[in-house]
This record gives sequence, C-alpha cells and structure tokens, in this order.
Amino acid sequence: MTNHIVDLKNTDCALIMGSNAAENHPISMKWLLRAREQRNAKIIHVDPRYTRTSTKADIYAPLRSGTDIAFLGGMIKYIIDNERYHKEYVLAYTNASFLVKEEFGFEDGLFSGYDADNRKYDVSSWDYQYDESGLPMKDPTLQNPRCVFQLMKKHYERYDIDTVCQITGTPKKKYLEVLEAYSATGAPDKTGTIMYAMGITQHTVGSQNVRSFAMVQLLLGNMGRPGGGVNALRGENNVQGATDMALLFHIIPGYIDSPTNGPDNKDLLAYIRKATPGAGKLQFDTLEEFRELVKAGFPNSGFKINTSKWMISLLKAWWGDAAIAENDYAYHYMPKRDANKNYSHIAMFEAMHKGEIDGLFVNGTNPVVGGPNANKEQEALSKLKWMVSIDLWLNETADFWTYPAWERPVENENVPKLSAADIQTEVFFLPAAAVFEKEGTAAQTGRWVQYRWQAADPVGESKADLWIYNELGKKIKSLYASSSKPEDEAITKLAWNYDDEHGHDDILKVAAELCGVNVSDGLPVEGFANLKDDGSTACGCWVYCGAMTYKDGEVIYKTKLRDNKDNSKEGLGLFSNWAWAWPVNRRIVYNRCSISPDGVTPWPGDEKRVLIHWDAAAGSWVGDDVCDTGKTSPPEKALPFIMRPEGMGCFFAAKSSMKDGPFPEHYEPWESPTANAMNKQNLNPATKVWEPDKQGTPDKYPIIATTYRVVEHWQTGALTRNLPWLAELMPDMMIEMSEQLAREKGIKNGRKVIVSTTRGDIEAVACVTKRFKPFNIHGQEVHEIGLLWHYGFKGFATGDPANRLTPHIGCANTMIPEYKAFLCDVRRA
Amino acid sequence: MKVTRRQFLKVTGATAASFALVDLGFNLQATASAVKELRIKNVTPVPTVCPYCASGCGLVVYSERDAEGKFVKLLSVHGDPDNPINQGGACSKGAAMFNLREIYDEHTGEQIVNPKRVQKPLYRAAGTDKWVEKDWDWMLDQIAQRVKETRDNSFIHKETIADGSEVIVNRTEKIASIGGSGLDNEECYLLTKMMRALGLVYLETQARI
Amino acid sequence: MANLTNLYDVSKCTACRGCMVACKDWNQLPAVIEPFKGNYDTHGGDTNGDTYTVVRFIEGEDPVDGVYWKFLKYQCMHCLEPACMKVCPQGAYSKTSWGATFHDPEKCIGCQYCTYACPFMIPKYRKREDKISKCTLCVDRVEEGLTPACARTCPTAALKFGDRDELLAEAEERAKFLRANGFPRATIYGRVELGGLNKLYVLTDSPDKFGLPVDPKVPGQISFWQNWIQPYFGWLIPIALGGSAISFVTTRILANKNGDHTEGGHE
Amino acid sequence: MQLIPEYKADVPRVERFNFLSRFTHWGHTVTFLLCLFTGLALFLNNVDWLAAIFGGYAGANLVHRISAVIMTIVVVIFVIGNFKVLIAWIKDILRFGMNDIKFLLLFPLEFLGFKVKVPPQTKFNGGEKGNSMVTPTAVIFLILSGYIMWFPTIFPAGLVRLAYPIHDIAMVLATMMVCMHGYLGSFHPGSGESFWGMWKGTVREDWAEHHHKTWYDETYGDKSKAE
Repeated sequence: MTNHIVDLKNTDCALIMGSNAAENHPISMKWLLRAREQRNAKIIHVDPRYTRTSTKADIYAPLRSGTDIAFLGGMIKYIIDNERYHKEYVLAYTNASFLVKEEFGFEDGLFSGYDADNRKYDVSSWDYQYDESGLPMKDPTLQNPRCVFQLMKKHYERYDIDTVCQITGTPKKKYLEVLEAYSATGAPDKTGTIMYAMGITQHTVGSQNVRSFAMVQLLLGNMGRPGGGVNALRGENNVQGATDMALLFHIIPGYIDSPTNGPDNKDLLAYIRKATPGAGKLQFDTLEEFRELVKAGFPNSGFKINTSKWMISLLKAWWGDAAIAENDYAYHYMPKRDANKNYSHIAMFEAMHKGEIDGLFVNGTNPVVGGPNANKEQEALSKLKWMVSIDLWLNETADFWTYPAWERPVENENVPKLSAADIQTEVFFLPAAAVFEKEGTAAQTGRWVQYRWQAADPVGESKADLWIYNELGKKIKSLYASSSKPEDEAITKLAWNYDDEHGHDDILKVAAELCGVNVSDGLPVEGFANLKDDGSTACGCWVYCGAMTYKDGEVIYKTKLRDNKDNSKEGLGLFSNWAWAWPVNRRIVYNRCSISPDGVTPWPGDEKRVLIHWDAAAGSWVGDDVCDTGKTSPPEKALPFIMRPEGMGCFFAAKSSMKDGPFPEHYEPWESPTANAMNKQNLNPATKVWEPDKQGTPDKYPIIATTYRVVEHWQTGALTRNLPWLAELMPDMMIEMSEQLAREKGIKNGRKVIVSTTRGDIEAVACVTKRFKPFNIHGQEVHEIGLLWHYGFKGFATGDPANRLTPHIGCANTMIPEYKAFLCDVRRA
Repeated sequence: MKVTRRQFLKVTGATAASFALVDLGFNLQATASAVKELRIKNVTPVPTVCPYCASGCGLVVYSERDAEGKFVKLLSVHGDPDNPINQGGACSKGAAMFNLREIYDEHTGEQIVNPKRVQKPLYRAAGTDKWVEKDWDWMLDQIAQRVKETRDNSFIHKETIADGSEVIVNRTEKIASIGGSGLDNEECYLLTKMMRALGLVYLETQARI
Repeated sequence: MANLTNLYDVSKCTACRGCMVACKDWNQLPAVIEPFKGNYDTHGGDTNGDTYTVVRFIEGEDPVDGVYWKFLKYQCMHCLEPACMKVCPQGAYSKTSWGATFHDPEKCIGCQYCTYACPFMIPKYRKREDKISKCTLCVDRVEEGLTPACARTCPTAALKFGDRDELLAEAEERAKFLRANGFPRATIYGRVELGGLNKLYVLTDSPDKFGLPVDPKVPGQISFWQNWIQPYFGWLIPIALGGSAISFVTTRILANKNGDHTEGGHE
Repeated sequence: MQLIPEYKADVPRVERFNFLSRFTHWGHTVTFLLCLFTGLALFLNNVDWLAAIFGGYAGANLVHRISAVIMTIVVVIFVIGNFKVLIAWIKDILRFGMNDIKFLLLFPLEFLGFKVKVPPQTKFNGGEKGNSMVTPTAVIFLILSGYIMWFPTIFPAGLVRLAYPIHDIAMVLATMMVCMHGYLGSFHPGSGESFWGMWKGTVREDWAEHHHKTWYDETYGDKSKAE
C-alpha cells in the first residue's frame, strides 16, 4: 500500500477491484465504512462475482476475469475525454509532459522493438527525448504529439465504452456509473483510493493491471494524498517483510537487483554502475571516484543514487570482517544467478519436475495446495532427493508422499498414481512454533512493522523458526569449519553470531544487524541517510534502517512502540508513534503530492489533508508525516517520486521498467473463451509460455474459472483448516456457479460436481448462486465459475485443491501465475 | 443472591480502552451467584499481530501461568483494543487464534492442545510409508549434511561469462527454498542470509504465488 | 439501572463471522463441523448447543444488481419479558439488573421447556452435558466492566454495546438515514417486539426478509399452559388429597356414631 | 382404628382380577408414583430435598425416564397379554348407564361415610368407570407427550409445544384420580375390600354381591348359572 489501512477513512471514493476486501482484509471495511459515514464516501466494487464486499458497495459492477486493462483503459479515456483529470497535479507531478523518442510506436498490439522468436521486447525505443544536459525534454502545454499525455490519449482512443463493455461483459449502465463516480475524484478537493489484491496481479498482465491503476490515480491526482493511493492489500501477514528481506530470486534485501553472471555484474564496480540509475554513462574507475560523483549528484538517478551504500552495508552485515575494500566487500561471495534464466516459482517447479533440483526447503508454505498446476508441482516434489518442511502441521506438502495425496476423483493421464514406495524423497519435518509462541516483527500491508511478543510456550518440542535457522546455520558452518577452499569462503566467513551469553538465539542481535549498525561501536545507524559505502556501516536491509535507535544509553526497537495517539492535527490517523513504518516511519509515501507544487498552498478545498508543507523560514519540509522528498530541497526542486529516475509519476514506463510495454494494453488471458477485440495479439506477447500443449481451448473447455478465498479460511488452509472453529464455518471445498449454468448442466445446489481442465480434475460441492451471472461477451453468453483454493486432504476441513486445475503461466514481469482466469468444464459428479 | 459491586466500562467506538478496566461509575449487581468469575481477571494480556492477512490487526493473548510464571494454558485470544488498525476488532480468522494452539474437545468440551500440531521432529526415509520421531539434534545434523552434500556436488564456483572473462558466481541450482511470508522479519532475514551464503538462486516466497 | 445491550446494524455487517468465533473463544465452545450444503451459513441459520450465535446469509433477486445478499447475526434476544424464564421449572433463568437473560447451567435439568417456549427457539440442548445452553450476553465480562465478546470483536462496528436507550436513539437515527438513502423499508427490531428485546437491530428491510418473525409471540400453547394450567390447574391435586382426608375422618366418625363396625358393608 | 379391612380367607371369595391385571395395576402404581415424584422434583422449583432422594436432578431425570419406559412396557404387556380382559373392561365402561349416574349422585354422601342405598353396579361402579376413563387416557397422553418431549427434534415444534401443557394436564388429572382411587380403594371403609381384589385377586363374595350386584349376578350369581 502506498497509504495504509487506517488512511482508508480519509477517502471520498474507493474503487475495490480484484479484491474481496470485506472477506480477505475484513478490517479495511471498518475504515471504508467510516469514510462512508463521515465523509459520505462512495464504495465501488468491480468483481466477476457479487461478494460480501459487493454487499457493502454503493456500486457493484461485474466484469469478466482478466479484462481489467480494458475496464481501466476505458476509464483513462473517459477521464481524458471528459477532462476529469487533475490538471495541475498531472503537469507538476507526472511525466505527462515528457517527450518520447520518435522510434517508439504501437501497432497491432505490439509495441516497438518486439522480438517474436524470444517473445521479448528490445526496450531501447521506449525512452524519452533528452536535451543536451541529459535531462528529458518536456512540453508543458501537453500539445506535442510526442508528449506522454498525447501518446497516452492516442493509445486509449480505442477503449470506447461499447468496446470495453463487449470485452468485460459489464452492463453499460453500471460501467458508466463507475466511470462517473470514480472520475469525480479528479476534483482537487477529492481523493479516491484503489484497493486491489490478487484478482489484479494473478494474470499474465498482472503488472500492467497495477500500472493501469497507477495511471488512473496519477490522472486524478490521487497519489501521495490521504484517502488516495494504489493500495495492494497483501495476503500474508509478513509477505511484505519477506519481500523486503528478498526471499525472491531477483532481488537482495532492500529491493536491490540480485547479482547475475552478466558482464555488467562481474565485479562490485560494474554492479554499482548497472544498479545505480543514471550511472551507466558516467566516467569512474574506482569506488572513490564514484563517491565523489554521488556527492555532486547526477541526473536521472533519483534516490537510488545511494545504491552503493545499501549494497556495501549489506555485504558488510553478511560477511563482517571478511568484507573489505580489497575483496570488493565480499561481493563475490554473493551468488550470481544466470542472467538468462528465470528462477521464479513456476520455473523452479518446472526444473524440479525435470529432476534438476535435489533439495528443497519448504518454509511454512504448501505448494501441493497453493502452487499453480498443483498436480505437476506435487509430482515434482517426488523427484527431490530430500525435502525439509518447517510448519506447525503436517500439511499437504509435508505429506505429499502419503496415499491420500495421490487420490483423484477421475483418472487423468497427466497425474501419475504414485505410492509411498515409489517416492524416494527423504522428508524432514521440523515442527515450528505458532505466531504467539515466539517473538519477532512483521510488516503489514501498509508497511507498518509491528512487534509480536511471545505469549505462550511452543507446543511440545516445536521451536521458533529463528531458533531453527540459527541452529541450522551453526551446524552448516561447523561442517565447513575445516574447509579452506575458496568456494567455501561464503560460508566459512559468514558472520553468524546471534547467540546470547547463554547460547540462545537473541532476536535483538538479528534485528540490530538487519536495521543497521555502525561497525565501530555496534550502535544503531539512525536512518539510511547515514549508511556508508566504505565498510563503516553494516545493514542487512536498508529500508529497515532507522527502526532501531539509541537513546539515553538504551537501544530502542521502534517496532515495539505502542503509543496509539494519532499525531496528526486533523485526525488523519497516521499514528506515527505506533510501531514503525518503512521507510523512515513514513506513513503515506509520495506525500509531497499532498500539497500543491508551490509547497505552501493546499490543494483548493483540501486544507485538512495536507501531510507536509515547505517551511521557508526553516528551509525544510515539515508536517505530520515524514516527508517523501529531499528534506531541504525547496519546492521547485523537491521531486515527488524520488525512487524513479525521473522523480515523477509515470504514465509512460520508460526503458526497462516494464517488460511488456510502456502503456498497459489489453490482452486476453492465456486461456480465454474469446479472441482479443482490442488488438491482434491474444496473449501478452512478452509472457513466457511454459506448457504450450496444456492450453485449454473454448471448444473443449468453454467455462471461465477463477480462484479466490473466503474470510473463514486463509491461503492453502494449513493455518485455518486445522482450526476446528474455522473448519466449522467453511467445512468443504465448494465451487460457486450461476443458476443458469447449473440449469444447463443439471447441477443441484449442495451436490458434488467435477471440474476439469487440461491439467487435472477436482471434485467439490456446488454452491449454486444468484451472485454469479453469465457474461455477455460480444453477444455470446459466457459462464464463469469460482473455486476456493483453500482446500487439501489434511486438516479438519478437506477437499480437492483448486490449483490442480490452474496453469503454469505467469505475468510477463513478475511470473506470478495466472490463477485468476483459465478455462474449464464442469459436470455433475 | 449475592450483590457485588462491579464496574462497567462503557466502550464507545474508537475509544476502546485497553488492558485496565475503567470505572465509569455504574454499579452492576450480579444477578446470580452462578455467574462465572471472569477468567481473565488480573491476567496481563500479551500483544501480538494476527498471522493471517496482512492488515496487521493487533491481537492480545490471555494465558494462565502458575506461581512461578510458567505457562499453563491459553485462556482467550482477542483483538488488541490499543492497536490503531483494528481497535480491538478481529474477524473469524483472527478470533480463532486460540485454536492455533488449543481447542475444546467436541465430545467432552475439555480444553486440549490442538491434536493436529506436530510436537516432535519427524523423519520420513526414502520409499517408506511412515513418519518416525527423531530428536532435533539428529534432524539438524542430517539436514546440514544433505545441504553440504548437495551443495558441494553441484556448486558452480567460477564461470566463463558472456564477455569471455571468468568470474566467481558461487551458486548452486540444486537446492531451492520456498516460503517465508508467514515468518517474522528477523527469521526471513536469517533465511535469506543463510540461503544466499550457501549459493542458492532458487529462492522464492509467497509474494510470487 | 439502565439496560445494557447490543445494537446490531446489518448495513455495516460484512458477515465475517468474527462474532461467531469470538463467542466460541470466550464461552469455551467446541466446533460442530457439519458438511457444506450449498449455503455459506453452515449452521442452517440457527444456533445449537455449542454455537450461541450464527450469521444468516439470505440471497434473493434484486432489481439493481440482480441479486441481494443479506446477513443477519442471530442469537438470544434477551427479551425483557423472557418466556424461557417463565416456563423454567427450575428457576434456572433470571434477568440481570441490566437486562441479560441469564441461564444458570447448574440449575438446568435439560428439560427443554424453555426451547419451545421461546418464540425464537433459541435455548438449545447440549447433549454432552444434558443441559440447555444459550448466549449469555457475556454476563461474566459485562459484570466486570467489559463488552461482550461478539461486540468487542466486530471489525466494522456493526455490533455495538452500551446503554439500551442511547442505542435505541442511535438506531432510530440510523434507520431514518437508511430509509432516506436507498433502503425505504429500513426499520428497527427489538424496540417493541415481545415487550422489548435486549438486543436491538437496525434492518435494511422488513424483518421477514431476514427470517425474523415480524410480530413474534410466545406460542399460544405455551402461554395457555404458562398462564392458566401451571398456576391453577395443579390445585386439583391438593383438592383431591384434601377431600380424601376429610372423607377418611368423616367416614370413621360417622361409623363410630352409628356403632357400625361391620367392615366394608352397607347394610 | 383400622386402616384397611382385614383380609378374610375363611369366607367365600370370588375372583375379581386375574394375575396380569393385578401385575399391570401394581406395575403401574410403582412406575406412576416414581414418575410422579421424580417429575415433581423436576417440575417444582426448589425441591432439592425431593430430587436428593433420587440422587439429584440428574438422577431424578434418569429415574423418570426409566420408569416411563417400564410403564410403557407394562401397558404394552397388558394390551397384548390381557386383550380379552381389556375388551371386557372397555365393554364394562361402555355400559355406563342410569345406575352409574345414580351412584355418582349418591357418591359424595357415601364418600363422607353416610349410609346410602346405591343401585346395583356392574364390575366397575360409576366412580370406577370414571376413573377407568380418566386415568388410562391421562396415562396414554402422559406417555405420548412424554416421548415427544424426550425426543423433541424428531417432532414438529408445534407438537412439542403442545406436549408440555398436555403432559401437565394429564399429570394433574391422573394424580388427582390416583389420590382418590388410592384412598377409595384402600382406606375408605366402604370400598376398602376392593383393595384385596387387586392385591390377592379375590374379594369376599358378600362384598361383591353388595357392591357390584350386577357383575356378581352375571359372573357368579344366578344369571351366570342360568346360562
């Protein structure tokens, strides 16, 4: 979330799209309903199915799964055509006026630079025109046909209301209501928030879906303001933290690109040149020279100009005394991935399925239920030599070798029938402590990092994961202790000292390293502005720097702060003294936009929602929130989007920001019942197709399927189906479908049905409901069904995993699987 | 009938008070002596954060401890009234946190440890059809050995890269790690650090699925 | 003292069912797991011996969206004049000074008279203890100054706890607001029903749309029994006993008087 | 003072009730009284002392149900095993006529001990006929309503609700009759001999002739011999 949960109360209009907030983030509704009560805010819900969220919406608009860009592209066009955009904001805070290279173009669904053989774009034409000082050229009148605004207008010309409604299946009346209500937030005194979740991201165009949101919000001037923002409602209690800690192949902690084996990563200096925006063309041969350049500042760099400090502090945290200038601060201990290889979830399981992976750690996750194409992923597990599973329960993944794991309602040639004797995988199950049986911090969706204290003893011999990793780290280190091989140095020299004087793991030692310490005295670094790239600071994750402070001889972990008084004068609900938010306790990012460009005049009519303002006398930005711009940069220089090289909000995603185009364009899901009416490309041209032979076609599989969750369960259900109180509330795997489809197929409510795709079949109870209605797509009646993906064969509530049906294909940018739109057939069991 | 002086806390909207019971001057008469003693009376709740969705609702855990302060059993878990995000609220999942550790038996109504919780490390040998209980030391030793064996056999220390030079790449593609979004930050940090030091590149969490 | 009660505003309820679980947590109730039958409401819209409160899911046709989906939290209404209390032969029921209908399991003999006397059939038989159980309005919490578990956990504040008169005024306001904003049939439930309920509802539609009786009444059989048979009819027994006693005396007096000692004979 | 007329074995006696009738009667007496007292313990408030006899309310509950089941079994045995007698009984009740009305009119006087001349009665006099109508009917209702209350979930709620007043009314009526009947059939000097009829099966011939002239004549008297 660019804003945070409590901030939802400040909105004038909420567009909930691709999220079932009332069910999956129930507390968000507390604040939305408050906005409605106190500010007369409107709530709009756009979803294929009428959900518990829809019941609380002022406007409910159905849309066919996988057509969000059509829906939002139409909204962009509507906003531009009807001049609903916030003009001053657009001009000052976005790249609307930037001129784009003449070579950039778009035709037949393809942007310039497409390489069909590799399904990849050469992004060199997706760039601005630069002046002689190296800065992008602009046209403040927004009239130049090569300016971003005009290109955008042209791009969305095709997204007229009728075409959009033909694609999305949204009734035109409803669509117009949504457009009218939401575009009203373009008024300077209004803000609107967009709340989304996996309904948006789990598509082959997932990232572009989110981009469309960003564009709508920038047009309407809703970014960086209370009650606005693009707000991802994240799904797991610390998925934000796990992402911050970079449990992802493509980054290392703090959203820094992970090193690759490309020539541009071959040593630390090359790496810094590549990873620091704007550094590519600069002349420097040593780190010292580079430091001087940074000190002077260089164009198109943004705040990431500091990357070298983050990187070297990280290396210092990991390899301690072994990280010195002479060995590139141990840069070479860090693994370098193959630059041409994808290591994401789908890729990992494809490799595992081919037998390329021997060992797997499963850290409180459950791919046998939650992974896409779960039949294949389960089979992949059987090819491992060993697997370590750490969880509270024997979940479906830990028990994948047991008989029930291989039972299927229908024989399917894709699914082998294995028995325990066939599976040669050794499985180590380590019982973990539950959340309140241990202590530590978690980052919630609004980036607040809150401490969780230990309230109970772990059950039996179960242990906190911290203990497990610490002990395992020590064991592994001791196995390598005698090695003097250079290839083992990354382990032998690894700084791994988290025990207290009694030999117990000390969480504060971990936290201190993570939040950053001065190497000389071991005291906390007060904020990432103080991180250095000379080895004098060590910091495991720069975005957390500042969470720990030193005051009056005492180290304070700010995540433990529990002062719940709202510090904002106008009652905006910032609660800045409650826990700590990254970065630097900033509660609403891009908050420079909460005031007009001059930095002193509030947006007309919106005096109460100003977060920061320029204090000329003091020469700095002041206000209720921590400013998101140079603290002492005067208004005309204080850029609003400092993590972008441009410093501006981007309608046009320049260069390699996106892999599949600078503007979002509608492409159909991989499996779609219809051809793309917007352009000639059916599928996102930049998406990798892993299993071409597994693409279901509408003749055999005419029904759209989507997956989702309910409030009573969570994710793969390991943490809910094992709880009797929750099993009671939603006891069986069920599939929702319209009354029309049920009639067509002779399906009765409450009876079993079988759903099939090219990947497999599942059996579940039918929930026939008026809440699903067939869509009218180009005059054709198209059915969609919904599957809960919480179920598996373990626990108090059981059922077939919906993901046995989902495909191995993902978003072009992130490789997040397309769980949300695929084709199936359904019949009576 | 027993008449006792009781206190009433009036809770209005957002101003939900916290752990202390506030006297607002009402006198309540206990109608029946049979009203159970408040089982969380004089129990200090311990704050935590909900382990489900990422909204970050605070929860408080009430537990019974013996005279030495040793944990005995859970009493109740509910929304943390101090937490500004949820102000004491909790949906069905958050409210069910008690069940993460303990449950009430369906037949006897007795409070027992959730029988699905695994209480000892378990090992399943290749090709066998059962779990065997093992101690922690054995398990961690074995895992460390497997890790070393697999890593050493598959480790790519140096590689000739596109520009023809040979660089250290320090990676293994034979070990993978998934998950972690349910862990605490500090745990995620140790995990990311340990795995990358071992040379893992197949490193993923639930953010991608 | 004033009555303390819950106000439940259906227009704010998202049916997260936190109240159901919080109730089980506080009242130490085990789960009762039944198969899914095609409705989210896995309890059939009714409470049971181990479930004091449920949320109903009611689906139907709507002219605007094609569908409506209403939710209703359902539990003991804590009637101001509770029928259960009147019929309970053991006096297991009592009203607290602040309006909760309290059921004392120690006194309960599991006869279930109350279940059938209740217009909502709320008291439920709990087999494992052979006793009745129902919502307590968390009397143990309230008596110590805390709010009931359900109201405390409600994420959207659809459930509130407080002074009945104040909440009633708030409910009137809210119903008025809803009537003016798209719910012309919005109404209050619990103000007058059965002489007043100590649970108040703001409904977006008429009560029958939520499966609530529009004008709940104590069943005729029960009130007839409760008002006439129970208080008066039993007197026949003492009368019979008394008559026999009189006869016992008079027969013997008369027999002595007549000097008749012939057993059992009328001559 | 004598409570019950002495049993005289040395005078002529005639059979009044066969074994099964007596078994049913006494079986009923025991189970009815058990049900009554346990029922009262459950029904009345603050009678802990009464419940204590049965080991508390749970015990009383258990005894009530066991007794009710035995009572049901006794009824079933009687109906099946003594079908002829049952029919005869019913027939006798149906002979309710002028003499019975006269009996009932005169009964209060006799009840109090005045000497009255009652018209000839059949096997069951007017009062007994009344008892025979009310008590078994009440018992049948008690049994039926009792089972409905025992297993409420398998019956419609309306029926369950009806079962409560019915069980109560039937209980009161039956108890009232039992009180009267118990008294008349034992301690009342006039009809006391009938106790032996139910206990031993036989009554004094002269008593039978005096109290149940019609029955006596039809069964043992001239009319029977004439046939």
